[in-house]
Amino acid sequence: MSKVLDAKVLAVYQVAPETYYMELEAPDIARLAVPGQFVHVRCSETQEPLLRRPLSIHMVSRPKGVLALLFRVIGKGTEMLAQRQPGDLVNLMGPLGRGFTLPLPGSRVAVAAGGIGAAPLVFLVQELANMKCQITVYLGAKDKKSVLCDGQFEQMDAEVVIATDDGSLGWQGNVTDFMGRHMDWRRTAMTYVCGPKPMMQGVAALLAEADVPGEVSLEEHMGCGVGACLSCAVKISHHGKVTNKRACADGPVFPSWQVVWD
Amino acid sequence: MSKVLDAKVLAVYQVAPETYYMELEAPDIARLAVPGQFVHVRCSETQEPLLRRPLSIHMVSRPKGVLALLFRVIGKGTEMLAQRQPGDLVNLMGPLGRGFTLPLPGSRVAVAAGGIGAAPLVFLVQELANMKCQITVYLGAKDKKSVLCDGQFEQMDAEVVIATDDGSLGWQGNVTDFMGRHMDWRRTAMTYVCGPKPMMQGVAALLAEADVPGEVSLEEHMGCGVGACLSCAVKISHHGKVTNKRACADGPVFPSWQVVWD
Amino acid sequence: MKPNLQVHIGSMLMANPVTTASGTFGFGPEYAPYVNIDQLGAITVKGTTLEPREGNPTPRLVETPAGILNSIGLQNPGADYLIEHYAPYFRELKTNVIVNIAGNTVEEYAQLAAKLDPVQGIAALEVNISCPNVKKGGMAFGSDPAAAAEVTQAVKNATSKPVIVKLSPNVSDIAAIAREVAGAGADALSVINTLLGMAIDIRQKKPLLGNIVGGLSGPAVKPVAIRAVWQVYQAVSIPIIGMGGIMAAEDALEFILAGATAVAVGTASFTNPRATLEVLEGIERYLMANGIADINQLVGAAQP
Amino acid sequence: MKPNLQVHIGSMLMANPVTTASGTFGFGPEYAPYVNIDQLGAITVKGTTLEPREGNPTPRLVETPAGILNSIGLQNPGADYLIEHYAPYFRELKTNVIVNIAGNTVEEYAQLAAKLDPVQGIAALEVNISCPNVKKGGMAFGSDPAAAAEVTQAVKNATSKPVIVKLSPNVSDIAAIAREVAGAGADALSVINTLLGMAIDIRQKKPLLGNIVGGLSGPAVKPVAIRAVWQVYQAVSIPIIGMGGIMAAEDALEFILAGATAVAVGTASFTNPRATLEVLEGIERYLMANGIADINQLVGAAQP
Ligand SMILES: Cc1cc2nc3c(=O)[nH]c(=O)nc-3n(C[C@H](O)[C@H](O)[C@H](O)COP(=O)(O)OP(=O)(O)OC[C@H]3O[C@@H](n4cnc5c(N)ncnc54)[C@H](O)[C@@H]3O)c2cc1C
Ligand SMILES: Cc1cc2nc3c(=O)[nH]c(=O)nc-3n(C[C@H](O)[C@H](O)[C@H](O)COP(=O)(O)OP(=O)(O)OC[C@H]3O[C@@H](n4cnc5c(N)ncnc54)[C@H](O)[C@@H]3O)c2cc1C
Ligand SMILES: Cc1cc2nc3c(=O)[nH]c(=O)nc-3n(C[C@H](O)[C@H](O)[C@H](O)COP(=O)(O)O)c2cc1C
Ligand SMILES: Cc1cc2nc3c(=O)[nH]c(=O)nc-3n(C[C@H](O)[C@H](O)[C@H](O)COP(=O)(O)O)c2cc1C
Ligand code: FES
Ligand code: FES
Repeated sequence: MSKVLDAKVLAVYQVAPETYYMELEAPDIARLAVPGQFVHVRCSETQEPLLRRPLSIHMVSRPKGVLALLFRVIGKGTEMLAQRQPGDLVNLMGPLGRGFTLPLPGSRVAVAAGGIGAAPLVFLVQELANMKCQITVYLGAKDKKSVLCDGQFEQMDAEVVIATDDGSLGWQGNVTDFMGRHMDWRRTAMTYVCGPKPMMQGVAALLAEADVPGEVSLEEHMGCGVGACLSCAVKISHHGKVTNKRACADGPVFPSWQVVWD
Repeated sequence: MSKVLDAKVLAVYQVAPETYYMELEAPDIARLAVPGQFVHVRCSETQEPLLRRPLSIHMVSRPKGVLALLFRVIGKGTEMLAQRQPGDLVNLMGPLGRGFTLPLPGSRVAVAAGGIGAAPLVFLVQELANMKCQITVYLGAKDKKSVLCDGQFEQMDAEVVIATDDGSLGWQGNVTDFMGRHMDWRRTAMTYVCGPKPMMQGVAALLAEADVPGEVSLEEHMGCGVGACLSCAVKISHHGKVTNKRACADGPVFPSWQVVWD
Repeated sequence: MKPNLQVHIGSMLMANPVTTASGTFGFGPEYAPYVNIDQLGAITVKGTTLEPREGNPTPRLVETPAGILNSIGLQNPGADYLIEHYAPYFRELKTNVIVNIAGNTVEEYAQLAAKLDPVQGIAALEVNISCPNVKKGGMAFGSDPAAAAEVTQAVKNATSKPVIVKLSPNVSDIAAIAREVAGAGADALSVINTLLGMAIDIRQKKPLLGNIVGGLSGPAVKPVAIRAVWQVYQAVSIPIIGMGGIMAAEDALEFILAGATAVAVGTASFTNPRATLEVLEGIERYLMANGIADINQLVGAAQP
Repeated sequence: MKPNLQVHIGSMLMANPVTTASGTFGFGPEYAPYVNIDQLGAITVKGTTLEPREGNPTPRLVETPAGILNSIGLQNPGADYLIEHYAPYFRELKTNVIVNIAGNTVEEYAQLAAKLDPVQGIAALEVNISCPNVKKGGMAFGSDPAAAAEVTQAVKNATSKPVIVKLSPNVSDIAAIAREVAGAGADALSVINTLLGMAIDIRQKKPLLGNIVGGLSGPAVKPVAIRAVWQVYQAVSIPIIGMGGIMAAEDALEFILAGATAVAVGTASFTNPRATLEVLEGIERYLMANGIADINQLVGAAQP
């Protein structure tokens, strides 16, 4: 069951341009979290900003009771969060949402990350590695400096394919193009995608074409984070009927073939 | 002319229950300030709180370009201000308002302070001492712990009479009562008063009865601080006609006999 | 001694004056991990219509200074679903459940009220004539005194449950609407729904909300809401449920002093999922600190 | 290349679209230590009445979440004093001076307009039919379309200066009022005046403002103001001066994209006395960054 609690900041540092890593002491959340879930974070102690910010659970260490976030500074909320110091308290709600569906142990899986979309996928790959899956991570970024988590993925024995827009590291181009040309879909039991919408939509199209299963993690502006306010509607097609689902409670992870992109 | 500038916090510490002393590097304001004037302070960098807070100039050191504040934590604004650390910047407008009228050099003067009302009077006594005035400070407080600035006044060779509500230091009772019983008004060229409204009103009544001059420093909720918004109206009687004056621009210091208390 | 917190909203007895604002608390279970719902005086659930509705396009939520704009557009699973899936849960709760209802026509309001009338587990109906996020009905009823009265009467005739009419602040004279609605038989009034607002994306040069306009709620609107409660209290003698920007007990007390018998916590639950209960605890502390034996003594106490 | 910032409000040419909101900038000299007033497109000065007024009891100002409530009550030295003491100063300014006028009756508005008509140094009149802080006149005119039109016509007949009518957001249908006022000959509209609000002191159990109710301004009201400008732009074709919660250039640009030809900075000057100029600088930067040669291209650009 989700909790609301004040978590102590254990560490916070910049890992890439505008991108911060934060470690928080939150055993009650770390214990329950599964990959793909998120926490809803109060970024300040005042009413500015008023709303919490949804951030994926980037990694957990259950023995240490530690939870990590990886976030990009976009606006006011993330800016304030990045300024927190070790020892400060950050109010969290979580774990929230429906995470990724795990494959059979030992499966061959693909993980596609675009930009900050890598954040939840590290936790996912942690679990997949525990399950002895054969993992290939397709990691897209703007440029070499912005490539995130490649070292972490490699440490977990995942094969890492990097694509940068400017070609400053790895393949030049985007992850979707790379996957479109090089993937052997028949040998992939499951594909997990998190990144900018066009990238997720692109990979979802490849998956649909190959008729293989995959999951995407959607983003929508959130109010409550718990399914109560219906702010975070995403269009999901189920048995041919399109209905609004709640990214926060029914997702953020959805089967790629069910998402109605617009 | 008043300035708006970011002043560096040089020191901040608690001096009494809920009462803080803050030193700021603000040569452009220190240079121009006269006793009784105030600065209009932004207590946070966000829009919460939206308005500035008026705080009297407690002391200045012109050679060092330093300005000091002495303030009580009352609500959100002062609470945030008290949390600033040395090295932080605080945005100030000032000096603002009309200060105290100084007497002839060498005059015998009385200074009456109630609680945090002592704040602007230290700057005043600095100047009066420079003018070789004979100064008696009547210093009122709730209890011994809350007596403010007595040491500073004594260092400037002012005679200090303390009155506390609970008698834990000095005379038991309030400053007004003490002055009512013990003052020799004919030997006092000028009386300066700053404190809670009932205290100022009480001393003003004594002054009126004795028919001697005095000045009080009024407080009213302020918007602009520069005379533009007419929020800070105080009722002033002038040649028998009562009109609204602006505490920020026409005051905060007014002749005690002109104030219409209600 | 513990002060009395019980209040009456029409014939509905609330153990304490705190409920939730419709649309911000789902149907209740969503917040169960954070608050024991039975400790609240009532919960007011999401706006319900006769037929299911899919609501407005996204984005549906934009943050604004000390507030949020929402344009959910009354997405809801419809009355039948509510009766089948939620009413059993409502019956298990010890607290009151207030169902917020909306329609496109007077007849729809009446039909909906009639349909919910026999449903056990529903303590009262809150009639939303003030939703800024739907084309037909909604606010149109709330800004015309005659139409507001007509809807009120139709709902009253269709149900024996207490009828609470929820007023819009987007009107020239809220007291006039309140008088009409009270005259038409409303048992209580909810004051206020959201303020009509919008926000623009200066990069994309287009409105930020999918629906262009939305409803403003949160601390930003509190001064408008307090003023509305103050005016309505002077205009009518039926109880008022005050809402709009209540983040803490101090805010709720402002509403009560202005004339609200009960209060609803809305947007605050997004910031702090325990806000409802913390408001309640704070009200109780205030009563004790001020030696007030009965919350009802405080209702309208700031009025002349 | 420097973009064109010139805009027209009726026959008044503004070198740039930024003015001050009446009542927040005094008569100009108060802010001279912080901004070079001549760099603004105009300054709009404090509401002026035929006779001097003492205004409302204090406290007149209360801070609220992201906003302030004021109840100054049109304290001002009267038209004769303005003509004698301030008009000479206005004439020395290179920028336009807009005088905000208010009255208790239609005749008073007309008399005041007639009195100011020959005064040099006054570029335009802004007719305040929306002040929430005075008993008679003020908002009463602003919430009745017929009365609003009558005042507009009377002022138009009494002056050859451009007439800007300032609308109240405290109405059910601001577009309807805008249409009437435009039909009656207004040269431009100011949108919006403050929202009627109040706040209560829970310790003293009484309203915080001496006048009980006051006008809400500041960032809190921006979404309501943007929506009002959006609606008014669709209703009329005369230019709009947008205001309500502009703290920074980004806010001003929202207003312009919604349909405002010019913008007024109010409450922001209290937080930051240089806000007016910083808004102007930010608008210019935005135009350059986006390769927009003329600010007028941006007016209403978010409209469908
Ligand atoms: C389930 C989920 C998981 C996420 N995980 C991560 C993560 O691990 N790392 C990371 O850097 N970002 C993540 N995001 C995006 C992150 O929530 C936004 O970048 C953040 O809310 C921006 O807040 P801000 O105040 O800095 O920006 P602002 O632009 O000032 O925010 C204004 C408002 O828009 C909302 N908003 C802005 N961007 C987004 C967005 N992309 N998605 C949803 N709401 C948004 C904010 O929550 C806020 O309410 C996630 C989003 C979702 C929905
Ligand atoms: C000219 C002048 C000089 C002052 N000098 C000092 C000083 O040297 N030291 C000191 O401790 N205090 C001084 N005060 C009072 C000080 O301004 C208030 O205590 C402070 O504004 C409280 O802000 P807050 O956010 O902590 O309280 P809150 O109660 O949260 O403030 C809410 C609002 O009320 C206003 N307000 C609250 N109390 C007062 C008050 N007493 N006077 C005016 N406005 C008030 C605030 O400015 C703010 O707008 C002075 C006031 C004035 C007018
Ligand atoms: C996301 C959201 C959804 C809402 N849905 C409804 C609704 O369905 N019916 C209704 O009457 N009011 C609805 N409201 C209005 C609230 O019930 C309440 O009147 C308003 O938000 C003011 O209270 P607050 O400031 O505490 O949120 C909604 C408000 C929000 C923020
Ligand atoms: C202290 C104060 C005084 C005001 N006085 C007037 C006035 O005399 N005439 C008028 O038309 N509007 C007056 N207003 C309204 C402003 O001109 C403006 O319409 C409103 O404050 C919204 O803008 P803002 O949010 O930028 O302040 C006043 C506002 C404030 C805050
Ligand atoms: S954020 Fe409230 S339902 Fe998803
Ligand atoms: S605070 Fe604005 S006139 Fe004094």
